[in-house]
Amino acid sequence: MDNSKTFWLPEKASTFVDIVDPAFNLYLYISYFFFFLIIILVTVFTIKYLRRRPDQLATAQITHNLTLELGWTIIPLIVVMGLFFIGMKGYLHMRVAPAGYMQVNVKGQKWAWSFEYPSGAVNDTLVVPVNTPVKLALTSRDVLHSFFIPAFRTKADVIPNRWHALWFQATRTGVFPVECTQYCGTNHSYMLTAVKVVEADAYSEWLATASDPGKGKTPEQFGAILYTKRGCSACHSIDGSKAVGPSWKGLFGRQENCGAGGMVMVDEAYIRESMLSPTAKVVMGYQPVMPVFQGVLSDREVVALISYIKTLK
Amino acid sequence: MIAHVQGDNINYLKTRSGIMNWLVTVDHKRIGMMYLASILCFFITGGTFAFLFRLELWSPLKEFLTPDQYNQFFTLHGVIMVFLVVVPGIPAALGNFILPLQIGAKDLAFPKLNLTSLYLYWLGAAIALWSIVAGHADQGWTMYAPYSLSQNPAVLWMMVAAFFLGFSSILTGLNFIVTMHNMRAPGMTWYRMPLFLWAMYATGIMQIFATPVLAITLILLLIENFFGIGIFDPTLGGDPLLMQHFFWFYSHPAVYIIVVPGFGIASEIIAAFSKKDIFGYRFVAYSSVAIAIIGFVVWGHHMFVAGQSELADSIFSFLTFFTAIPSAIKVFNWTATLYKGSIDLKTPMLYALQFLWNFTIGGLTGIILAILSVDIHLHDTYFVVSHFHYVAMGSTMVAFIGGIHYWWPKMTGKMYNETVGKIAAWLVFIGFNATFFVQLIMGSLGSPRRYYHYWDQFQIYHQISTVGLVILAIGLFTALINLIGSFWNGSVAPANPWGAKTLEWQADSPPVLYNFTETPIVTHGPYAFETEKA
Amino acid sequence: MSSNTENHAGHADIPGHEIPKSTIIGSYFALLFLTAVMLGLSQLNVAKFDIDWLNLHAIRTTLIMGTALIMGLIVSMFLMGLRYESKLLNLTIFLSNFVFLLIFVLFTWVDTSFRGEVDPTFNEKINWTSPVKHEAAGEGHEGAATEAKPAAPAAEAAPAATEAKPEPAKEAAPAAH
Amino acid sequence: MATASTGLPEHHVAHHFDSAEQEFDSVKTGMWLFIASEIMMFGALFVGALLFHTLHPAAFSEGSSHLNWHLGAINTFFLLTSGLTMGLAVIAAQHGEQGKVRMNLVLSIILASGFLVVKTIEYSAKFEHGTLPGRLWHAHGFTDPFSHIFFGLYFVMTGLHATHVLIGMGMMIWALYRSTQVKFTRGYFTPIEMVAIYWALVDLVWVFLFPLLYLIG
Repeated sequence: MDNSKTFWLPEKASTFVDIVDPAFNLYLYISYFFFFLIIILVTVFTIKYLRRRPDQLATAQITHNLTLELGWTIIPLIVVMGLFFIGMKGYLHMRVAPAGYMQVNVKGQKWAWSFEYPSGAVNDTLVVPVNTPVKLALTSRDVLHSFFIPAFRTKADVIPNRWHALWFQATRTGVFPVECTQYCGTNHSYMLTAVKVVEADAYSEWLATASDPGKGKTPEQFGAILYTKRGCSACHSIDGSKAVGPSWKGLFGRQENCGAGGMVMVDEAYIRESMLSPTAKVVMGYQPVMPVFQGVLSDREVVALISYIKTLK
Repeated sequence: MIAHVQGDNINYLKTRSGIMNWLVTVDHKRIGMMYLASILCFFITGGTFAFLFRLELWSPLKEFLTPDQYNQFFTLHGVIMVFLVVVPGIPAALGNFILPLQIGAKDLAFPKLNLTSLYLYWLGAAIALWSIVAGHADQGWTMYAPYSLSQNPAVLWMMVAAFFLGFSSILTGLNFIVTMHNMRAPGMTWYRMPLFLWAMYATGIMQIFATPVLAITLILLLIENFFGIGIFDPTLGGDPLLMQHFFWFYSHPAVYIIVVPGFGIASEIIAAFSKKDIFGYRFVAYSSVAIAIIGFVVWGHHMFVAGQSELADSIFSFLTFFTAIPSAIKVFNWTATLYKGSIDLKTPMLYALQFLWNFTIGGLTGIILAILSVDIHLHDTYFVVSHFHYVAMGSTMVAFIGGIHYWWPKMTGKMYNETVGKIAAWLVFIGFNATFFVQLIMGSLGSPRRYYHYWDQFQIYHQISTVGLVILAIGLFTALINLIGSFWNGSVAPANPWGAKTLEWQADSPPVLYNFTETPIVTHGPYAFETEKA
Repeated sequence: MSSNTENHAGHADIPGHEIPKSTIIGSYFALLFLTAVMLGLSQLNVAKFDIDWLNLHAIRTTLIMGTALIMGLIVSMFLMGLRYESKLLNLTIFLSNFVFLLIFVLFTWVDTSFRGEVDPTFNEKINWTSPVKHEAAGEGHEGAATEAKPAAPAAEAAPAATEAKPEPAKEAAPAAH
Repeated sequence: MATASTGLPEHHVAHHFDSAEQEFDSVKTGMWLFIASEIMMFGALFVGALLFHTLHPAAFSEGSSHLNWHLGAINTFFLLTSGLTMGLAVIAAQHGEQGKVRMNLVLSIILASGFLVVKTIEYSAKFEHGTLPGRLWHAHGFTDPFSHIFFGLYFVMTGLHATHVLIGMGMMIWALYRSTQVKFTRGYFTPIEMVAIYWALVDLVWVFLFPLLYLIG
């Protein structure tokens, strides 16, 4: 079966495709039919009854015809009721997750996604096994977002302080883009990540390494992995360029002016405090938008990040 | 019959000239013209914002706008176009001018209230422009909580502006409904009223019953911003979905307030230029009122993926399909009106046929969004952007420009240049469809709306869309220059240049201060054309 | 809707209609009496009667709101003169208000009270801080500090939350189970 | 200056109306449409209140137990009596008794200001207890985590209603001024009738607001 992109619809990669695409194409043919019906009728009437003489009058004042009127009331009614049931039936499939699903918690925050696996692994891209139902429990740390995978034809808004559910079952391996479709601020269009669908054994292998990322790595290497995995890269650059947050290049040991907090020496304590309660001392010229990492980062991860920052001279 | 004062039969443009007389006038015709001028200015402002960020979208990389500026521009484009151009649009400009003329009255029921409505509109517009200076409002015209709860001063000013503009819209609707009930000319029963007035009546119902809920939503959002009472703010136990319910309970009837007046103008122009009585008058009249009523029960289809309960999703999807029936009736009746007519393709008729094309696409793309399973894929993508532009710009603004051309001789006493008008009409048609049809394809391919940076595969669609917008802008400016030029080099317009049968064409062009030298007696329907003697 | 030239029934060009003084004073005392009834009902200590098969609290609430409705009718029909209107226009305007409000409350209620039919975790608020919490004896809702896990256990095994049948039920209402 | 009430000028029907009756009908329908938009505004607030009542009944009962229903009852008495005096003012205007119209209007204004006085007493009590909405909350002895929302709604609804009482008083003062400018007869009593209808709306809203917030707890 050809899974590539068609004129109207993106590539096919989930079980929802055979719910949404047939309904979409059916409707496409209905709208082609009605559209060309109207346009052909209008063009034919216009050409046939064009006014040749300036004082030419209408040839007949036909003003009503009950059967015609009832016709174009009942027929559209039947068509739309049919469409309703098609949509309704498909919708129930797309909302009710089958038994035996694998659950992943998704956290959206201003302009980055993070995926937490039950085994404790945390990743910034969603890695799932093929042909197994996956249920995502979505929540947001700040404003509304929306988790949209065009290839899977599925989308769900991400609401702060609640878990919103979304399930899918990938039918083929590959990497499929994920987009945020609910407006959420400056980098709304950069809040992108990907779903990596892999074979079942490759998945369990990956899961094993991802569950304990620090194993066998020096704190600096572990810090580097966390830099991307925890979404720090969304706001802090490591090449010195100013982003939403201060750059980490040459940060350690520098004096920072924190406005009300006065001049602060950037040492281990300050970095730890800025991670766990970021609005305590905000560097001048930056917005206090950093999310709270208290309870999100384990102590080993904080140490790893600090040692990684130290390496960035 | 009370014959009015003799001295007032000079036309309304010349009787009491001078800026002060215009600013304190209570004559519905002058208020209509002032509304028309303001609305066209804001249409150009909103359009420029759209033009700038369309240029920015030429490539996925940064052209000349930063992401923040892009967000501010699409927010201002949305707010100015919705609250300042298309919602007041046809009712305030053409409705104010034409309604008393079409029912044979001297003026609206409450002239002073009409002037208050104009001043509230200007006050709201001033505050909206002030919000541009007072900071950067980048929350979109939908102002969803919790993003709009960030105490951003510009956002708060924009809410105050929307409050006054909503109040001005209520007063216009109130004036129209009372006038149509109590001040019709002798002999004009409800079924001898032109269909433009039925559309104004349906719009009035929605303005009266929907806009107050917008007022409450804005008050609650303002109080939530200042005191944080916790109704909408999720961090204080509130529910952002409740804000979406309050917002869309107004905003869906608002999109029908936008499009129903367009239906009214289309019925007038199609009947007049095919010299034929409208097909199925009562069906078309009742379908306007039916859309007004159904418009109140369908707002949930904006929230299918927002986390609404599945039962509510199903009920809203079921009810949304019923809005397709009155629209289908109207489109089929307009097509049937052309049958056996004598069709004269003047500029207004070109705009009316273009309206028919655009509204058919707009309506069809709307119904697919009501199909639950497909909407999960299409929601918040460019498909939705293209759908509501086909309806708001492709149907309403095209009908509005057609209506301005149709009543221009009556309003100004001058004829615009016909050939330039036709060229502009064709440019608008080609430009509009080039701009927005590709967005349908881009949207169903999965490109989200309000995106500053997009996937490279969508670049070709954005580029076609931007080129289309250039053609559309050229067409609109040609039409504007053609109309304004007619003040100087336009020929003097006769009382009834198109040979239409509705009452406003019995008054002079431009009409005297009290519309009719003596109150007309209505003996026949609004489209009683004769037939060709075989 | 008669056209405007037909004069009011009978006498020529006399606007409006007179509401007799006795009706006004009568409705005033009726309103005072009904207020007293409402206050009496609200002070009725429902716990005293230990009838358990009747939900007395709900009955008391409906009775109170019922008297409020009657008072509203008296005010609108007599004090506002809706009862004396010859044309039905003003009455339809007044009543259509309540039709739209009923639609609004009905659908928002359908949404809020049926959430979590398919996935119960949606209804549970997490990580939110109530200003009231600081006063209450320390418990109240989970503090913002800890990132709460969803109620549905995230165990690899089949989830306990909802034993969702793979084939959803056919009837229109969603698979509520 | 206006001499005895008989010396006041008569009202002339506006030029764009054909008869006094058409003018009165138009003004009354216009007033009813304005009342409709007011009812929709308050109605939307009531929908919000009803929703939170069903979602968090405990917070509502705890919140309303802290409200002083005696003051609410006095306020209800003030509004109902001022509704009576406004009704009598309309009847007096129809009988052309200009003096009685003014007396009733003044009585209504006094009763309305009584309502506002009681309102300020209630609000100051709330300020002391600290049960202010949202961030300003510093009350003690509340257990339900949602009770700050009840008081948020309480302040929004009673505040909006009090603003409408103020607007109503303004309209009464305007009607008082009109009674010195034009003679009220059975043919022309529109200003008094419209102010009476607006005041009856304020009564109507309070009749539903009072039990919802004070009594249902």
